[in-house]
Amino acid sequence: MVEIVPRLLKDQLLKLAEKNDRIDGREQYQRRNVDLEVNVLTNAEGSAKVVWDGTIVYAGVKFEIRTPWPDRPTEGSLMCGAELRPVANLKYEPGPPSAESIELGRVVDRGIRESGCINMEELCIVPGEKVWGVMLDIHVMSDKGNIFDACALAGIAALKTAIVPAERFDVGDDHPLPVSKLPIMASYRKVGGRFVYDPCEEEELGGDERVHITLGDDGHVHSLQKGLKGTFSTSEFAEIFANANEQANELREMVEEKVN
Amino acid sequence: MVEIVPRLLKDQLLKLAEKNDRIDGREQYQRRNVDLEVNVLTNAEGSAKVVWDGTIVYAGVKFEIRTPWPDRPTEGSLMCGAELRPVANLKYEPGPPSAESIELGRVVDRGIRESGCINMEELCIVPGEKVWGVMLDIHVMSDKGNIFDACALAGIAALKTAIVPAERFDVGDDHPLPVSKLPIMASYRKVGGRFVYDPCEEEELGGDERVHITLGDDGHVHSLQKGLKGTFSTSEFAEIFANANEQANELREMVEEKVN
Amino acid sequence: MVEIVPRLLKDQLLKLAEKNDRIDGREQYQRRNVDLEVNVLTNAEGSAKVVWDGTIVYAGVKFEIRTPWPDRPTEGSLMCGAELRPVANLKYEPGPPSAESIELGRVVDRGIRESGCINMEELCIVPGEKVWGVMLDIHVMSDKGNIFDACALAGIAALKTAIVPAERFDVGDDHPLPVSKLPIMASYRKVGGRFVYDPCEEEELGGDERVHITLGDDGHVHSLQKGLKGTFSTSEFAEIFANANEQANELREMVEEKVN
Amino acid sequence: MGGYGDVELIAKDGKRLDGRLADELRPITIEVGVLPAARGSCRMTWGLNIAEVAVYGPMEAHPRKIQRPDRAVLDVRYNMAPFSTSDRIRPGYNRRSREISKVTAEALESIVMVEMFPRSKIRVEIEILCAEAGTRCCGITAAAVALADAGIPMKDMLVSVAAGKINDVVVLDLDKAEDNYGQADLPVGIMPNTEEIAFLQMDGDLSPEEFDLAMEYNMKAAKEIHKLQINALKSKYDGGVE
Amino acid sequence: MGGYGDVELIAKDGKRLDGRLADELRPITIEVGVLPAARGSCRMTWGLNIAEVAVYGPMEAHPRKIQRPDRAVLDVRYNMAPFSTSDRIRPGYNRRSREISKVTAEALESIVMVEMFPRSKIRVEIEILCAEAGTRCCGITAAAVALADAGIPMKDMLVSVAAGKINDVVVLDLDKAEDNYGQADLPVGIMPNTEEIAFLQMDGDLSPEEFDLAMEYNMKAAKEIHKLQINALKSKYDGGVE
Amino acid sequence: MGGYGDVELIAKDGKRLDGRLADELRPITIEVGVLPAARGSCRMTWGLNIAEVAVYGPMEAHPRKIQRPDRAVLDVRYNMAPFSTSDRIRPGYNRRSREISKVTAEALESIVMVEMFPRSKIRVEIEILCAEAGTRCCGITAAAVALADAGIPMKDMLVSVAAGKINDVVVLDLDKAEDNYGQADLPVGIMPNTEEIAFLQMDGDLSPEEFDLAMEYNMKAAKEIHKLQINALKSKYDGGVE
Repeated sequence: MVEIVPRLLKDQLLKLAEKNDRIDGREQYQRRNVDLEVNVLTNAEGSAKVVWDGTIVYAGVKFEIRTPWPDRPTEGSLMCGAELRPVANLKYEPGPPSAESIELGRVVDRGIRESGCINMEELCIVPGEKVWGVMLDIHVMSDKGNIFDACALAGIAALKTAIVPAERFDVGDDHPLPVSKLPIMASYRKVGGRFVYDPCEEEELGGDERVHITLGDDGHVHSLQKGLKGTFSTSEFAEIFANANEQANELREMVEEKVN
Repeated sequence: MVEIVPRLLKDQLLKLAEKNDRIDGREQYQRRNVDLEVNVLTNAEGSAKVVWDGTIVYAGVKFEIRTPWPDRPTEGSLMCGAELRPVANLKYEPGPPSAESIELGRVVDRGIRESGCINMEELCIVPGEKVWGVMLDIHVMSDKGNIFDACALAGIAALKTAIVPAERFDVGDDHPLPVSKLPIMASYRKVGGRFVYDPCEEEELGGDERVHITLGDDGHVHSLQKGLKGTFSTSEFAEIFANANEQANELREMVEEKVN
Repeated sequence: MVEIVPRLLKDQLLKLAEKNDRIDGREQYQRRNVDLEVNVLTNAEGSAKVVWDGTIVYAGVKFEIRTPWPDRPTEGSLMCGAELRPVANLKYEPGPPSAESIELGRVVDRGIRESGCINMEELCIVPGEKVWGVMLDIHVMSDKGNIFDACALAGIAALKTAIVPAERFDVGDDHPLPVSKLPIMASYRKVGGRFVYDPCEEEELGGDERVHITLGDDGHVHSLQKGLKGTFSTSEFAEIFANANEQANELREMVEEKVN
Repeated sequence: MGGYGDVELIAKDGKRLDGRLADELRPITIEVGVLPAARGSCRMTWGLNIAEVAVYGPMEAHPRKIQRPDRAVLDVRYNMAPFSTSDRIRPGYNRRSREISKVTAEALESIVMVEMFPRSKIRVEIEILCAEAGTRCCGITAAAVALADAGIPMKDMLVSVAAGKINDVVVLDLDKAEDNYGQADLPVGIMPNTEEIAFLQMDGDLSPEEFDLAMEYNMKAAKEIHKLQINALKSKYDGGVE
Repeated sequence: MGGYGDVELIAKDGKRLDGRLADELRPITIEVGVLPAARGSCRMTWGLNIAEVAVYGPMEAHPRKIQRPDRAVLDVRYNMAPFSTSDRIRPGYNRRSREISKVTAEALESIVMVEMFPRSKIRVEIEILCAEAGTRCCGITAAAVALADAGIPMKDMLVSVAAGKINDVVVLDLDKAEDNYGQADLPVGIMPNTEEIAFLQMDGDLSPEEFDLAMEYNMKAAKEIHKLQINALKSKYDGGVE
Repeated sequence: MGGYGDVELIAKDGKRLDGRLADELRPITIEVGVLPAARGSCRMTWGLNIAEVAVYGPMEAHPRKIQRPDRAVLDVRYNMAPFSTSDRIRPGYNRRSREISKVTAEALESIVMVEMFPRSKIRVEIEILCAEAGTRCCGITAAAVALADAGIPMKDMLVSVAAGKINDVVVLDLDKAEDNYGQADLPVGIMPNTEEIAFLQMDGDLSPEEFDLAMEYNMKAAKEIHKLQINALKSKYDGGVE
């Protein structure tokens, strides 16, 4: 992907930052409008659609029965994939997954996996023989900024609404997938010299490094990722770390409301 | 593949069409000379070579024993591959299969498969355990126009002469592969504004859309495919559909003669 | 890979050859300094590092338990891979293995395999059920000429020091991999019109065809390969064939010294 | 086609398992401008199928070798989301999706005024989010609307629809069960004003008479679907429906 | 992280299985100029880890589309040799190595004076020859030294090191066993002079307090490792150590 | 080599299983101009082997980076058809076919007057339709004829042939069974006029004396095969045989 650094945009963002303003008029830590819908895909066992301003993401959950790994005979598995497909923006080109796409998928995966929200032991059907493999796929349909948070939100909401299709596989009754926690990601971008929350498309184009923080229900951190060229100080990080907790709590409430 | 539309050639073809003439002097629905030879490849269990004027195609059949799909425990399988390899023409480049190559393979496959010429139940050895997998590979060696029809013809002739190598696999006596029907493809190209049968190389280069029709012994249609940019009316189609039946009958006779 | 034929370098090499001199002052059949170290990699079951002047190569051996091929139920297997990775020289680019890389791997593999140094029957654990798969990987870290000989040397030395990890796989006691012979490769390059042994980087850049000879303990030849554009006469070949024997004997002594 | 003619798919009263008559379509909705990042977009639901299409361009075609000196090329991708089917699909293009992408591109090139944009490329991204038989028709029909939404000049609209055969009866618009046990499928792409055919595939078994009836059903249905296309475009641009 | 908090990794006297204290590093050696074909190179052993890094360039960046008009790009490959781990690894890049290559490149671009070489490319090849937990930190730290050895101008050195959590205790520099059964891992890349952070990842579970302690351990360790980097470079260029 | 020296392949009368003497070739036929789409072509049968070769060019070499300023490059592909062997081969190039393609190209570049066509490319497509041991020799020998048929200027013809060892006896031109249980294989490419060697491979086990005998057999056979090459070319261009 060609990186075109629009000098004029960078200057504009810098001037706005000096006045503590943003290109779309938001405050430094203000989120855009977010809408979450669940059970939107007939053929998925769990699904969610996130409309995060102009960013649109679908997530779907499928199940398979597999043989457990020999060293963990009583554990199922979770696979989480998120791909940057060319449908989502002019800038994404067809071809094998780019490094950007791989990073997105792995960061979203770690946030969900490391929170421990799914107890892998509960996915066991017959120890050593049959366990559930949970496959969460996240599909970005429109990228107008901050797809990381939108993907993470759609992903956990889809898992939270998923029904294990035990009847179809002839291994008991259908039942909800046990998801005990709601990890939430909050993403920050350095724009005009200071970090802002929930960057929009222009802020991503004219901004510098980004930081992704995934927090659990208890405020513990489960995943961090710094992306792109750029550096920051520990005090800068401490400030956004604190803000991330607030953002996560608000979004977690939204998920809880929608899935129940 | 670069598409060079030779304007002069197009003009020439248009003028010829106005006089109901063709670049090689044939009539609108006249076929070039076609020669079919069977059992030409020692290591294939069935084989055929088609010399369709300057277009040359080999087809070979191999067998394997496989486990049937769980939902169809008494059925074997047919795999049919045709590849546009760089040997066949200056215009074909090495690399992964092009969209053109994939289309060729799938259209030839559908014509044979959908005719029902092979009863998949007759490929069962032990229900739920062992069935025959039939693998038909078609190799285009020289492309001077109309490889679709040449591939389809070589393919069905190779199947028709194939011997199931049961002895080598220790599952009974060798016996002919049961092939109950002879699906035949007829291909048309819009050249100078009207459809012609069996386009030659220049007609393909300077022509527009193409239509491929596969017909069974009883005149039923088993596969249709329109390719390339261009449109046609239902009455245009009705005319070539009727002609296709005549062409198929002639070629079917040739196959019957050669394989018995 | 772009091949830049440096005309000036070719001229210089030709003039040197006329005086029977080489660009680094060596004689026609003189080897550069070679150093061999074994057991250098903790996680490999056998390993070696060859520092052949500026050319540096690591080799490591791993084992797996696999099912034998049905037609050879009492034989294990040896897989030998050598890859030209971009770390080794500015001229190697990332991407799928080049033809050069494939040739290197296959020539090194044949030299070792065809010498019969490993009796595949001795890799049998349970006939028809479990055999050892030996996986030798050779990693070129720095290429300053003659990587073929360096890879072959590192490869056989790594095998010769390998311990079969039977305990870890629960199939008996750990024991040395039985390696009964020491095949050694000697490589020649036509430079300025005559063959020289052990070409350096400049000689490879400005030279013509190359010949690789692998010889066993008894002076029998196990593998030959001519590479690149160029021809030679039988008498030219006879001379380097005779020399190869001397080179192989010297290097074989070095291996024997280091591994015991 | 599955070709299992012995599964009963039509009741004695002539109605199909979901209550439709032989020449009746499944319910269809069309919405435009649904993907903010795209220049034009369309969401279509057709029975349980869901397709969303984004259009980008015209833009310079690269790599160079795909450029045509006299027209634009359509770079079309048909893709099924991993969760769109009963069994998960591995991400990435397979042979089926590459063939569908090719014939879809050729159909759309037949209606887009490609001569207006030499050396350029128009990207059409068709994503199938839920698949229940008939996704290629759904994708083509939605793609034509998305191209119109993007303001790309076109000679005519394009409607794709399929008729088929079940229990030896020709019917319109096979659903999942009908497709699994059906005997033939005839998807076409029709220009509703000229009635010309820009897309045609077929597999299975049809007598010439059955073929004619299937084409008749398709023609009639194309007119119906065309109205829904027009309404969707109007409701965006005029703020109301026909 | 494995997350098996019930495997005892810290003895009653506070010492870890290999005898280290909570904030103690494994033994480290650094050597420069080890790969004759490269413009700059570095070999680093860190515990049982072995990484060797080659730097090539700056050279013209191609293909053209990766060129940046205002700076050099770093083309970084992190690769584990097939024999570097207990089970053999198939050669070639996987998703993990591609992500590590990306974040490593971005960290190094933050310290290299990339503006000095517009339109060019600097190749950094990180080969892990033996892997025992912490290879990405080892690779980044060695790569920074190899860049310096190649004479590439840099704003500051870069040190990467990780703290983590085992048995609910924050510790520095997890080894293989600790990584397998650990509860968190926080690798960072620190510019030793400014204390700025150029690389940051983390997975597992850390309370805010645990996070602060882990960062404190990392900062202190970075200073120690930085001395070893300087010594290695000095011993090559001055012919002696500090 | 299989290396199973205990399978009896030579009878007491010194004859091989198919009745040949030690230095006898299998039957060979050569035909030129067999592929109408190609500029030059050749069909060769050698025992049960069938190879057909097409030559295209010289044409501009692209992509640019494969161009050589002072000569043509030969773009050679050796490919085995899926049905050419007892067990079906998956289509596409594997490591074996890529190595054979490389050494074949290098052998042919040694005889073609490549200096006459700077910056250009000559495509040589070798298709093995039936394989019964010795396909690389068959492909190289046929490719040289196809190049001549295409009118490409050459310094000399090229003949490839192999001798080997079975039951501890050196023999010429191993067939399938002999190859499976053989002890050595020495394929060479010989310029029949100068007796220079342009292609050489070998695997197995040969003493220096055995090697010399095998080379002697190869040299003699190359002269025989060269006559067949000449006859095939003459019968096309002169309308008759020598």
